[in-house]
Amino acid sequence: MRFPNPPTRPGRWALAAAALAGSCLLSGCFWLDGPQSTFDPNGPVARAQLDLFYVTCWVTLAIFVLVGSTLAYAMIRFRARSDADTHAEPPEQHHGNPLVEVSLIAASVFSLVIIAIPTLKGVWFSYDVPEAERAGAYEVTATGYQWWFKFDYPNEAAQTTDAATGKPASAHLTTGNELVIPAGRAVHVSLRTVDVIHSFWVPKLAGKVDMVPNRGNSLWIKADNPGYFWGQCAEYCGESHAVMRFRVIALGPREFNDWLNSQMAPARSVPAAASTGAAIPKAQFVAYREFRRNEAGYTDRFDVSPLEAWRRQQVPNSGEDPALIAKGRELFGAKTCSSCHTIRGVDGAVGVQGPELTHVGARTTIAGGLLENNRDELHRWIHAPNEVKPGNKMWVNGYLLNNIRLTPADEDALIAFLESLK
Amino acid sequence: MSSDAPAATIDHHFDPTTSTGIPNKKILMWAFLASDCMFFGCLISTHLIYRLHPPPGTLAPRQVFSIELTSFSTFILLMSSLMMALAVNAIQKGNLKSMRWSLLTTIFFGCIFLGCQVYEFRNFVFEKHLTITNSILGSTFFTLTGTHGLHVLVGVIWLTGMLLYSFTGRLTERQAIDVESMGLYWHFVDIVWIVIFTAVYLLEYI
Amino acid sequence: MSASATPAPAQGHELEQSMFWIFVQIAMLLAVITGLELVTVYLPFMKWILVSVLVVLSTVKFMFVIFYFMHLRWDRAFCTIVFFIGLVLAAGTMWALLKLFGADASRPLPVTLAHPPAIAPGIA
Amino acid sequence: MEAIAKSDFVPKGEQAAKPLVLWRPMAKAGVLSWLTTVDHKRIGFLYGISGLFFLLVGGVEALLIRVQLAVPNNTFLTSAQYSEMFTMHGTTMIFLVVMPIGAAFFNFVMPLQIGARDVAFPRLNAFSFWTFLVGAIIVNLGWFMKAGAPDAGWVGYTPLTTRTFTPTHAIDMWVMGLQLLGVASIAAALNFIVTIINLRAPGMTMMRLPVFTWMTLFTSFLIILSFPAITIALIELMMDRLFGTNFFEVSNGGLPILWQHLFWIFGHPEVYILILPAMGIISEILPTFSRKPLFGYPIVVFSGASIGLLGFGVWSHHMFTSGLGTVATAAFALMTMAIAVPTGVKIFNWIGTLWGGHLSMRTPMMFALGFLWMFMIGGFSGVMHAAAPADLQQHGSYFIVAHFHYVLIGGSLFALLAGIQYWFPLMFGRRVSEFWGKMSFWLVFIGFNATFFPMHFLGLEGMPRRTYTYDGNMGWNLGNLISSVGAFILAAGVGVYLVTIVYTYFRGARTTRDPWDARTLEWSLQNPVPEYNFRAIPTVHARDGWWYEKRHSAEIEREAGEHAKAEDAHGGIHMPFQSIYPFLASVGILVGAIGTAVVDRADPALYPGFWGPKIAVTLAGGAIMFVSVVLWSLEGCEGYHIHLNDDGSVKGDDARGGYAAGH
Repeated sequence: MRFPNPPTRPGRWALAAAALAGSCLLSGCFWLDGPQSTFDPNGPVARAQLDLFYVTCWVTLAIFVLVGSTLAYAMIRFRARSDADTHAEPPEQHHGNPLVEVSLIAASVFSLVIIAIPTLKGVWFSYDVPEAERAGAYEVTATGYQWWFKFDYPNEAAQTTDAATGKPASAHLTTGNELVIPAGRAVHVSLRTVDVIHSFWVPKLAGKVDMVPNRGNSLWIKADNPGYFWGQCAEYCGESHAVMRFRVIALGPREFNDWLNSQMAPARSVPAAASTGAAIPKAQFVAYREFRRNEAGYTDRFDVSPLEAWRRQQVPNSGEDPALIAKGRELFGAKTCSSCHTIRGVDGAVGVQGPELTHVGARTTIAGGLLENNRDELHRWIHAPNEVKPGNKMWVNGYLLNNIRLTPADEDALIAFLESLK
Repeated sequence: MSSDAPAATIDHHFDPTTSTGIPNKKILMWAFLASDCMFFGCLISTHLIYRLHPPPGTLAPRQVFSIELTSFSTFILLMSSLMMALAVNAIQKGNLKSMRWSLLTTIFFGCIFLGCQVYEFRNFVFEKHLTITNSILGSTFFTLTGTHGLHVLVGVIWLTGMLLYSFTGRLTERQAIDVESMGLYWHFVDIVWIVIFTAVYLLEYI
Repeated sequence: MSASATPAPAQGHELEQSMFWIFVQIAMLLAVITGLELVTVYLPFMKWILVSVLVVLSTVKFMFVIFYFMHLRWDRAFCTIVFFIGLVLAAGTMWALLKLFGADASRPLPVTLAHPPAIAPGIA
Repeated sequence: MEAIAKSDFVPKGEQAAKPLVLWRPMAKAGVLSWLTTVDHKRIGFLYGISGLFFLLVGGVEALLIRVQLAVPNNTFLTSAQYSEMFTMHGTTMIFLVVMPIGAAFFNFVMPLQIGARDVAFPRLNAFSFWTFLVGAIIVNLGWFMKAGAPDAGWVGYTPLTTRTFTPTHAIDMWVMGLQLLGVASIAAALNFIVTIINLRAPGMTMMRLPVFTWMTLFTSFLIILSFPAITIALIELMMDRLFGTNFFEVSNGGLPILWQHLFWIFGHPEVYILILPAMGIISEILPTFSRKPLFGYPIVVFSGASIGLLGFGVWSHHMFTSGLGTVATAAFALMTMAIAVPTGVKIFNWIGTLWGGHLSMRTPMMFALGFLWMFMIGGFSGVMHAAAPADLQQHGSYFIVAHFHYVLIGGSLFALLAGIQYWFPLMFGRRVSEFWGKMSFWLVFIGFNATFFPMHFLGLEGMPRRTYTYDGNMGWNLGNLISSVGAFILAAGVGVYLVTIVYTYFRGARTTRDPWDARTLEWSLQNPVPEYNFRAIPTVHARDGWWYEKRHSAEIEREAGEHAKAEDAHGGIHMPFQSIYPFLASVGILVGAIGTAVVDRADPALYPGFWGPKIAVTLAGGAIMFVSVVLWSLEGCEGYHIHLNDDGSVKGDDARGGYAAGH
């Protein structure tokens, strides 16, 4: 006998297992509302892209059902069921049917046309701000660095001091890692990079567009309502690509203007007299939390309402220690932080290698959108940057290159200073 | 498929042992040349792409190139192609002596072309200050023409090898396909230069 | 089976001679076209005319070499097909690449914006 | 009959010129026989073994990736290790697994299908394999070095791969290794093209070629036409890294986007290089186990050709997010959709083949049907990517990862596993147990779907690929966990599969000739296939040649007898000599590549001039290669004749027969 039946059919229990796995997969539908889900668009671009996705999805699903059921029918109906069947005379040896072929080709072309038309519309729609809104579009430039994002507001003049003369001057507003935009208004984002290719992706607002060196890419986004959106670099850019994240905060017109005004001002300085008046910082006995490598940098409290958390962050903390802050301000220069970071209003802090920190205390996140902005995470970040973002330049070009050591007291002071920068 | 042709004559465009009648080596060489088309296509594209938007402050190629020298070496390469064609013609007719002379001339012209290129490169680097590292023009130009030059060099070595081999007495009319496929390679190097001459040199003068 | 092959091999010496003259004449033609090309670039016409003329002239040279020197004219069509698959694809790819990079979206940025020093200078 | 005996250009009675006698290895067993082999079946076997070995390597890399991602904020791998894993996983699976296993089938099966005794250039074939092996070694060398393995993604986007951002030799090794794999692939592909065009048996017209052979031909054309693009890209990157040129150096006007274009001009046809052989295998298996001819043969062939051709015009759909501009995006989107038509046509024809057949559900058929389902899903998500604006959300996310694994595992790998099961009896004369074969199929099938189906959702939920860690509040936890569990089921399935075939190789049940009642010419041979393949070159009378022969046995037997007699009278079966030079040339390449990629630049103080260890090693390798190639060409392509006994064994005194003219 040339075709002995297999002793058992592993297929039986395998089918059962497949059914079980399938039902697990269907439960997938319940976890589609994450912070970066493309199924929950908050703007016209992302919505257009989702609609197109649904078109492709339904068309292909329909074809899948048609073709798949034909295939399934053929597999069941024409299966050789017994040895006798297997050894029967071979079926009719027919070679094809041109009519069937041609009509199937025509049908596939037709279904592709259904997809092609909205695709073409979508290509033009998502490429640039629509003509009608172009005049009122808000202009922002996003620049990718290994591994954080810089955001420039080319049309907003911020107060600063001229590095050479020391006189008040103005420069365009710059922030890092948190892009605040007006809600309900088209925003045109120019995409630049200073090193390798990055990609700007806020799934709830728009699909990604790459930041390519020597290339002037852009995209446009529009948030329908005020909200807090997660974004992430989507093009592999080196060791810490996975932790290169950012946030987009969309605010109503009034709140956005308030925010702009607060950002225009130079860094806040805490007057010594306002507090206890002691010139010597209070001894701090703060035990900072220890973190494992890769440990999550957010708290559950933050997640409940991120936009509220952002609003809370705008207000100065109570119980600030001016002396400690003053010491931190001094250390910021002494420990060469200032050669990479700009803080408007702090002498010598004009570096452009790292994110600008003028109002870092008012941001909800630090370390490139990775860690929530609180004392523990700040300590975690400046204590051992390499544990948070392997290969980052603060560690390599700052700490290692300049042989920087921070005592616990130094860290306290710096944290207090950074927290005060609202 | 029994042969009724006279036993002594060989038809060089037909090989009865293959399915198509084309000698294996000939298909191999043509397929390789098709592949090489893509190779040089991409390389020339790279050069032209970088010429589309030259970064400010780079040398204009017109200030660097010497069209007289290039025209001369183009002419030389064309003539070497002629000699190669004659060499193939000769060996196909079993005229070994004539083939040797043609091959020798081809090698000679090939060497002149290479000499011109070496002179050109030295001139560009030391007098015109265009190097492979100091500008994008230098990078693309030297890489493109240098790669072509390497092809010429490989061709010259192959030709020389074939010339030496012909003195062993083993190269006969029957091995004409070996010379012919070498010839295909050599002509291809020539046509690549025809394209480079136009796309890289002449276009800069318009 | 060689009856169908051209040219008939029996002609021997005359054929060698005739081939010799064909090759020499083509080489002269190629040299003349090269000369024409050289003259063309200095003519005072519009750029696109000159470019088209140059492209046409080089294509003519190209075709003469592959069809005569490289015997495509006398060979089975299959050789021509194989080579032209590569040639046409290469030409198409070059055309597409040049179109893509010639488009406005591909205009490179001014050099200054894209290149701050890699490492912070002047750190104590 | 001269044509068959392959003693071309030597009319009867005239002796070939006495060859230059160099060392002629004649070993038929032992290591030397493998190093010097020019037998397409042995070379195919070597390709297959290497491919399966690297399948294990790449599989372990994949498992490590899945362990790291099983739970959020995991610390199993460091970020640097993770980058090495996904880079090497991609590079390995594409260049060192799917391509060589495909090449194994090209080598082993294709010449048998067209009725040839070997490929057109047996020594070039050996060179292709050894150079492939050298490339594989160079790419993987980093695991054993301080520099570490390559870590910039299998696409190696510049400027991340330039010396500024990755100064270590890891990228040099990747560049050099890929370059050599390209050389090996091009050399092999040229060989296959000539073989298919020129070495077909009498009567085997192009429109009678088995579909697998057609797909081999198309794949070979894709290889020779697409690999030059990456060769150029790699040369430019190597020049940047070694000599400081500016191709991708932004400060001097370099355009990193150019790398992406050149890479994908290669990369997209490469996708079809991986899938067309699979389609060929499926087009052999489905007719055999349906006992029907392939439905719409000419349309399947031409759709293969149009897939290959269109494949050169769609590369930018891998770059929709790179800001191509509207017109270019639209054009590439439409071209991409156009490819769906010939691909769909193939699926229709496969279903048409099943329709009305007698489907016997053997293990190869199970894998083939699994292929149909999985490839359909992969194809549909492919159409989704063609809708460029929607792709902006999907690009670079796990949706893409899901898509291409459905195409490359559900497509290519399923078909290759099916092919191994299908041709195993022919290769080794033994048959894999149905129970364990089906067991491995179900494990692979379930594991595969559990691993990759959730990834669609992960991607749509915004999880980017190539990330070594993720936070637990993103809604990605469950999907990743299922996926990781699935990966282990998949691994178990592949494990069962491999153990089964290894066991079968040594202990499996022996089979008779043509155990599947197949249709194509290779099954007319006894198994395992003797070194000379065909006792007499067959004459082909129909598209499914062997199916015809089985039904006209009397006629065929008479014909074969006459051919064998004629061949014997002419001098016997012509076999090519073995040669060591292809191997030595590859060794030279290995040395040279190590010099270029791995040896450090010399300290200028120690070696002030031109010479230094780097140059010396490189040139030494080049010299070895040059000398080998010279000897290789002087050695000539002669062979010897063998005569057979009635039972098909080689007559003793002929095993080391005299010289015969080459072809």
